[in-house]
Amino acid sequence: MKFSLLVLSSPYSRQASESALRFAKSCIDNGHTLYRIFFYQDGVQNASQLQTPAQDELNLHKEWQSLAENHDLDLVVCIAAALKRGVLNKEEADRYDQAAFNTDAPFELSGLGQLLDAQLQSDRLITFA
Amino acid sequence: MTLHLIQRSPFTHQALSNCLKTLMPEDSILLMEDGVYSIQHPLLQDILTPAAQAKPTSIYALIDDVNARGLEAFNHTPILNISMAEFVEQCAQHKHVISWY
Amino acid sequence: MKKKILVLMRQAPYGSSLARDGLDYILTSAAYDQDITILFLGDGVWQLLKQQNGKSIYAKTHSASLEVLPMYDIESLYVLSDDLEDRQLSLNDLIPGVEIIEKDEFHQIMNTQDSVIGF
Amino acid sequence: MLLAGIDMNTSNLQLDKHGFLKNLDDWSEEVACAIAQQEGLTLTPAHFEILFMLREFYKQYEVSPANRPFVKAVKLAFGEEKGNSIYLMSLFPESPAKLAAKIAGLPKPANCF
Repeated sequence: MKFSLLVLSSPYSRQASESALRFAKSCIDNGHTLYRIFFYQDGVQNASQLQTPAQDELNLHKEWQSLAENHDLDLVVCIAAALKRGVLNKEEADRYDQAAFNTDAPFELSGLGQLLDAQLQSDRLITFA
Repeated sequence: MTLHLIQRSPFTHQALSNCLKTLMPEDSILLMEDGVYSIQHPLLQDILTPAAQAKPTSIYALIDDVNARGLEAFNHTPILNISMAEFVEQCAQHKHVISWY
Repeated sequence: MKKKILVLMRQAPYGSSLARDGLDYILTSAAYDQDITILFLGDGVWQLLKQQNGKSIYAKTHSASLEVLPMYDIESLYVLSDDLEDRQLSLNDLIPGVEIIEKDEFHQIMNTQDSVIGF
Repeated sequence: MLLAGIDMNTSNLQLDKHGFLKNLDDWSEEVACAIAQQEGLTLTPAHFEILFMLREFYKQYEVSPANRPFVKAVKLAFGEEKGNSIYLMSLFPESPAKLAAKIAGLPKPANCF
């Protein structure tokens, strides 16, 4: 079965990102397909590569990154939600004359149409808030 | 036929109470994150009484969230503890999945 | 691909961004020609209150933006009668175009949907 | 830098890299002409009729419309003859809602990235 996940909360503030990560791993282990993981609202903070948790805490950015690299996952961050919260990749930082950027592949900044597409293309869209 | 994911404590949020307002006969409820505290809330206990409905709603609790919070001893049938893998399968088996937060 | 999508709007406006972000999702989906039905549930009914003015709190006026929905061909806006009663509200307090339904009518609507998403 | 006769250095008029106004209060008919010229358009009264309507739309709803509601709003205001995408494409080619919003001094319509 084809799943997509919607992550709405900031990592380290709520449990949603960890739950989504565990759900994603379990999906893969059970032989399901993950069509897309879409980050919206404060969930966009998952894409920040500047997360620097203590050594004994989970680094969610790295977890998503390695999961994406090992399983060819589509990680899409809502561009409007990300820009206003200061989550930018190099291309957007250049476009808006910002001095720095903090996200990169495999996270991709794109529009809300990608959330709709995930909903249309997947059998189930599961929200983690 | 919907699987309702309760993701907030019913003692501070309306997630469970709003969910129950729209619950249909074939639906199931899954308690996760702080939603597992629903185990101790009268709203949930009320719908578990045999007289409450002709066909009782299936209620699941994500076991990792239950155990993490020290609720293991409080959980009792008919609330069924399930694993993350079983959670995924429940999502697959229900037509819709709605998160309440 | 055109689907029947039910959107649950469950949060009050202004205090959190969910109402606004939910509306953005609705407008995007409608722009891509989806068949959208909206249920304002629980505190979501506060989104529909007339005479909002967000200006003084640096916010867009949510009710004004909701009134754009008919321009996007979204005509199915529902609230549950219990939710209005709990909040001592009547249809007169709300922006035009909203319909009050009971739980069993909601179940009929729910049964016809291809997909459900909640904000 | 000059934008079609407007001295950007003295006017403080700033555009983002998509060509939208950074400060929406900077808009004037003169600014509209300058943005339009940059897009290769010369504005006529027919353009301004639509631009003023679009600004009213934004004032009322605080939303820049996508194409379909844009067409619908024009139809409600000026009738079938103008409320169709062929007419609006002739005034604002390619993506009418986006281009008209840009020239009318409104934010980008949602999801037109």
